[in-house]
Amino acid sequence: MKALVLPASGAPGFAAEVSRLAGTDVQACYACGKCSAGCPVSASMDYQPHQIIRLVQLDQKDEVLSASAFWLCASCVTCSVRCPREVKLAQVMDALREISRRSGVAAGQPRIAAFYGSFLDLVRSGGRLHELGMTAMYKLRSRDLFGDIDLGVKLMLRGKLKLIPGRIKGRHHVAGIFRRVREHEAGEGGKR
Amino acid sequence: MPRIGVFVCWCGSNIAATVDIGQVTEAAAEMPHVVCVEDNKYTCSEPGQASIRQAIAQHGLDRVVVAACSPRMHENTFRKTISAAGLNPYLLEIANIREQCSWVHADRVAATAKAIDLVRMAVAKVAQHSALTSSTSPVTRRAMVIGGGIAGIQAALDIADAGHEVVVVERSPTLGGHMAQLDKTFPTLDCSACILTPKMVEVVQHPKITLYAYSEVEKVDGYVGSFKVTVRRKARSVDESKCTGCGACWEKCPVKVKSEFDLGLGTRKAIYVPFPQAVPAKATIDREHCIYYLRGRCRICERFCEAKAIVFDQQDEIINVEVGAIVVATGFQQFDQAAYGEYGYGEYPDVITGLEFERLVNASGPTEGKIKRPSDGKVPETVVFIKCVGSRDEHKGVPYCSRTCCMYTAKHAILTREKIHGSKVFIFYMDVRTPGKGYEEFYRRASEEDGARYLRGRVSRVYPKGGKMVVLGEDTLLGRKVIVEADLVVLASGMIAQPDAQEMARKLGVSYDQHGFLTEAHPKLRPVETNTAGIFLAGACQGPKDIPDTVAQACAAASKAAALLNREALEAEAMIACVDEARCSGCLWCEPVCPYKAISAKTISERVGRRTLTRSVAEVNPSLCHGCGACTVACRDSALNLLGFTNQQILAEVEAVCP
Amino acid sequence: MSVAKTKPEADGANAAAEWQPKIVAFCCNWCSYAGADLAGTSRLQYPPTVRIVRVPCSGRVNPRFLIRALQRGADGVLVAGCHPGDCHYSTGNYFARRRFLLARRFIEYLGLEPDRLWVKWISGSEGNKFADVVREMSAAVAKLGPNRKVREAR
Amino acid sequence: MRVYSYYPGCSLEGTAKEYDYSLRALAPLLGMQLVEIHDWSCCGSSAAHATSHRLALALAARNLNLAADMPGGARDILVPCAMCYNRLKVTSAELAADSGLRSAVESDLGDKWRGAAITAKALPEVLLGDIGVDAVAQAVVQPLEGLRVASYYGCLLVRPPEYTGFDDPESPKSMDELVRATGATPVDWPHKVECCGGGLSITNRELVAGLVADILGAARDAGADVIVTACPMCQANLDTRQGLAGKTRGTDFGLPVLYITQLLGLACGLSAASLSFQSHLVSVAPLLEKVRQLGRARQAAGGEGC
Ligand SMILES: Cc1cc2nc3c(=O)[nH]c(=O)nc-3n(C[C@H](O)[C@H](O)[C@H](O)COP(=O)(O)OP(=O)(O)OC[C@H]3O[C@@H](n4cnc5c(N)ncnc54)[C@H](O)[C@@H]3O)c2cc1C
Ligand SMILES: Cc1cc2nc3c(=O)[nH]c(=O)nc-3n(C[C@H](O)[C@H](O)[C@H](O)COP(=O)(O)OP(=O)(O)OC[C@H]3O[C@@H](n4cnc5c(N)ncnc54)[C@H](O)[C@@H]3O)c2cc1C
Ligand code: SF4
Ligand code: SF4
Ligand code: SF4
Ligand code: SF4
Ligand code: SF4
Ligand code: SF4
Ligand code: SF4
Ligand code: SF4
Repeated sequence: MKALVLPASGAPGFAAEVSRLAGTDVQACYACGKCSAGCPVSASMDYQPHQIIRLVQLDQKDEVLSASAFWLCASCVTCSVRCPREVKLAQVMDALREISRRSGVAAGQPRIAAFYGSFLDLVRSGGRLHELGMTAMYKLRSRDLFGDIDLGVKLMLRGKLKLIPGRIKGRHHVAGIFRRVREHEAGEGGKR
Repeated sequence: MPRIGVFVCWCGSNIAATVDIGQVTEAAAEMPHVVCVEDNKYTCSEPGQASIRQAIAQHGLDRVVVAACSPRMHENTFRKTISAAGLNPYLLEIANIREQCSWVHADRVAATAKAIDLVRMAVAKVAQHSALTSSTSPVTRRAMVIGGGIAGIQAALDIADAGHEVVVVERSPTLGGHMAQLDKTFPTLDCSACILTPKMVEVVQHPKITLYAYSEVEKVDGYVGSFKVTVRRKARSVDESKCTGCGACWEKCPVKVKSEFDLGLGTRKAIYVPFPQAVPAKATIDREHCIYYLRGRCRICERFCEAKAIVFDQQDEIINVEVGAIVVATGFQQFDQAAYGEYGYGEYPDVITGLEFERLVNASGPTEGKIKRPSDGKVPETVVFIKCVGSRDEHKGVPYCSRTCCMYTAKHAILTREKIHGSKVFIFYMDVRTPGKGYEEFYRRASEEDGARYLRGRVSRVYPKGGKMVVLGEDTLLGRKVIVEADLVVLASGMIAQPDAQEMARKLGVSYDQHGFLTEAHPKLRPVETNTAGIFLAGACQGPKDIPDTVAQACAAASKAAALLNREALEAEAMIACVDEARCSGCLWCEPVCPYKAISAKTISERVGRRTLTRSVAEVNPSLCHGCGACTVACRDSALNLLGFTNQQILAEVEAVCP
Repeated sequence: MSVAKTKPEADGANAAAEWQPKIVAFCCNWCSYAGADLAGTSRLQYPPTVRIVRVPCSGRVNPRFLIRALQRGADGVLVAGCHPGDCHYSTGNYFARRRFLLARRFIEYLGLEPDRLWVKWISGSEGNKFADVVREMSAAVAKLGPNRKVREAR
Repeated sequence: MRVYSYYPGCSLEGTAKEYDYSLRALAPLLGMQLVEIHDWSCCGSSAAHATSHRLALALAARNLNLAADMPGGARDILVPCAMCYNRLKVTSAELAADSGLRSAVESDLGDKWRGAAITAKALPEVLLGDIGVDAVAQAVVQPLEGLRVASYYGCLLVRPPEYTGFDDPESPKSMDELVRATGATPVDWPHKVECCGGGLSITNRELVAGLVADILGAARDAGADVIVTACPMCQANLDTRQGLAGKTRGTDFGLPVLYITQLLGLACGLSAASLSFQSHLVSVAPLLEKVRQLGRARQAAGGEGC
């Protein structure tokens, strides 16, 4: 693995930005590893949760954003509730996904990004999530076409997948929320 | 013929339930020299003790055996009992038939048989007992403190405040030790000089304290309560009684040399005080550099000294001091970085030690407190600190942890970030050890508030590249190699023993560990005492420690010393070794065996026929002997014996078991 | 009288069945003697085979004492002191250690089983260990049988 | 009757519809009236909060505002879905604590924040705190004695405790108490709050199958007949991924995964049909059969005894 060249390879201010967005001080982490030890998905991650936070501490933005670990994070919050330094690591993972999405860095886990994208698209247009629609959209985006086909059929047979998407009256309000948040984020991104 | 009384205890049912007391008393009555046997329900109770006293009077007993609980429980009780009845307290023996018999055996027959054996052993031993008295010696009510760092200063002040005279011997021209070189001190970040200088001044002003600065201990004789110390007062070439510390001399002196106090980062003159607040504020001529001593001319200082204090032909002075107690506070020295060629200390000026860093940030230091690189005076932007340099490294350094460097590095990080706006601080560490009160918080402050970036791993190499120092390390938490391009590299050097610590230990007759630190008698129970009575330890001479621990230990040593000096006289151990001079061949095989240096040679004269011969024999100093008995085994001529545990007594016991 | 019962020779017929070794133990006052006391206060049971001779330090134990005990018919000798490094007198047990290595050789030279001499480090908090050592040693010495050699020679 | 605003959330319209049905059927038996929040929208869970903090807050805030506007006044919201519950709680707390964030969200909403007085409550919280375990026990007509039940809380019902706070985050007990009220035996097992990987169920099947297998294995080791949850994602995951999980371990777990409302409904005498057992992937039939047998055995024993 490549050597870290300090402070040169860091993006100054990255740690601070993540701390702000996540609402928790990443510098408080003393690298005890308790988060990684309890993380249900750490075995599948390319960087362990404590390593992610370590890279963040050292402002290693590019390397962090190229990781897939935070996309794999299941948001279970186990890490946050057990951290002795009260680092809200689950929120750090959220913040990294947010920064990654906004800065358009290729996601280490395109499928998950695709899944989130599909989910949000449906909420934006219908106000609520429509699971069948989401699954279909996700399959198209991720090209994960054949995985789970029989499961979908089973669910349909049991009446668990609603065929017709419901639409709420306030869907335009919801769409407006999406638009305003995006505009705000774009503005912020421009500033940075 | 001895007249022995045996007192067998029931201890309620504790003994009587398992041991047949009747059989024991019957058997005891048959044993040689036993003239009276009694049994008591509770021997240690007042009626029990009274019955012993009565029997002594009634039967004219001159020795007593109590068959009861462990001597560790009631030996003292019964010594007092027989003493009250007019017997020498050492004419007592205990047969332990409770802890070592009734409580560990269930079989009544076997336990009774064993109890009888134990009584027989005690009877056989006590028959050989003789009256013992412990000697007493007077106490010289004066203490000596060797070393005038914060440890010595604190100990001296405490002993003096307790009302005793104190003589402080400091080998450098000034008090203060390493603490005088520090800038701010963790964990409170108060300025070292601000808290130290008033104490230094207090030492010289204290009516009970005599300070011999620029002096060394040559020789220590005597023993607890009565040490005779020879001190060499080195010639300063300045009459201390006249010098006012005005500074006219060093202003005019033409010779500039590197200042030891500033670790070579600054300069001083050939006539100098180490630092402006030095105590005593007396000038000293460095004869190795003074032109007059080298070439026989100059004497400029003399011309400018209005006090006429310069004495070029001053000689070392030897003085003898008698003291009752000694506190050793000779401190530590920094690990020599030369071992770490890979870090380039000494080769690259921008690789410095932690102590040098202290001088760089110190407002009264060579840069007036501005952190500048030694190479070009530039203010560094990126500073790398490397911890455990020399410590925890068996290969190039010492195996132990130096205990202070984690904290002082955190302090250095805070000071760097405070003094250099926008600076970046990286700290390579193996562990962060912060076990003091408020210490972990202090370290967290360095890393959270002050933005020091801690990298877990040892640095492999430091080398220069384009005006920077490249630091090559590993972040073991990431499993990644790390390269930091630094402007200044600070090595947290370990604390090691003074170069002459072992020599000092030998002079004092105290022990030292494999690293040269002086050893305490017991790490938990006697942490400031040495194995030599009357000699106490304070500060970093005992092992690496920071100022709070140093001061705590100095206070403890002072109170131990003061308690000793408060005694009218010292009573020595009674059960000590004694030499049968008739048998002693003077070979002194016994001498090195004694852990307390209690044995020495003495010359005796005897009449052989008509001639008087003198010869050398071993002598045991009763004030020093602790009664371990090791020497008795070393003596091939059976000239040494241990009172209370003589060879005859022990063999009598053995024979009582195997009749 | 009752004392005689402890002597194996005196009991003639039962001697073989009831014979129990007799062990002389030299225990230093600060550690092993305290450990033996602790075994007592903890009511740990061990065979009634040992007789303890209290000494200030294992460094006080002259090899002559051991030899004498064996000569006089003790079946085993135990020397117990503080653990290395824990000596109350700082170095006594180091000397002891060296001496007993030599003592074992000497015993062998006399034609006795060196296993009749045991040296153990037992601290004041090791009541358990004291009891264990006595149990083990009693069993081991019992296996060697009575120390007839010197007694018969006497 | 206690009246609650009711926020079902998207899942209860789809994969978790049996949670919705069973809750609506159970509510009156326990003295609860549920008034669905008018025109509620997605709470912003998983995808939103995972990718945009502000979006997540705004989506949740919209629903809290709607609850505040309910005819009949602002009431506590009963939120059966653990994810929605978590989002609504976090949003209330963050907006209460940070006025800057509040005005940002208001600008995203294009509306004022009116949700300050609204409290979102999880189902176990309501049943234990408001209704009371005694009332639940009283409603039981068909005690489930002999049934061993593993309560699975998952992640978001009890975490993070500074926001949820009604139960111990590491060793929760609330559902176990409800289980006990039905007469069944709650089993003690170590995986009550282990994550099942729900959010990754669709995208990372194998990963999730492993997590699910661990949880099912632990429940089986504890001797559980059935797992109960109060989270649609947990239920869906443990149910739909049970086949794959079994395959990875070479076993058939055969552990039905019920909503706590389904178990309570069963004990309160609701029919299998009204509790939608047919829509589970892992068949509930053997469990129902066991409950019937236990009932019969009890009757027989009762006949002799009393
Ligand atoms: C870089 C650095 C930074 C530090 N920062 C801090 C800090 O911020 N806070 C803190 O608590 N601690 C700090 N320490 C530790 C602190 O320096 C020591 O705890 C303290 O100096 C120990 O005091 P001492 O009196 O035992 O020894 P010393 O300070 O070494 O004093 C010993 C004295 O004895 C004299 N002496 C030596 N041998 C003889 C002899 N044979 N005869 C007569 N005199 C003799 C010496 O000349 C000296 O004056 C730091 C240490 C270092 C190296
Ligand atoms: C698990 C563990 C292992 C340890 N192992 C070691 C070790 O191996 N080595 C080592 O050096 N240290 C060890 N320690 C540390 C050691 O226990 C402490 O350093 C030591 O006990 C402190 O002694 P103390 O007298 O200050 O306090 P304590 O031992 O707490 O004694 C305080 C006493 O004061 C009494 N007391 C309290 N309040 C009052 C009151 N208001 N009025 C009257 N009496 C009161 C208490 O009843 C108690 O008897 C260990 C500690 C722990 C927890
Ligand atoms: S548990 Fe907390 S302190 Fe420990 S490594 Fe994880 S984030 Fe850092
Ligand atoms: S929240 Fe994410 S990083 Fe934290 S333990 Fe859960 S899965 Fe792992
Ligand atoms: S002397 Fe010892 S054995 Fe006798 S009663 Fe007192 S405590 Fe018990
Ligand atoms: S030696 Fe003389 S000139 Fe120098 S400081 Fe002392 S008094 Fe002043
Ligand atoms: S005599 Fe020596 S000390 Fe004095 S001024 Fe000259 S060089 Fe300096
Ligand atoms: S105190 Fe810290 S830096 Fe110093 S030796 Fe110990 S661990 Fe290393
Ligand atoms: S006492 Fe013994 S060992 Fe010591 S000098 Fe005399 S003969 Fe030698
Ligand atoms: S008995 Fe011990 S302390 Fe005393 S002189 Fe002999 S060896 Fe030294």
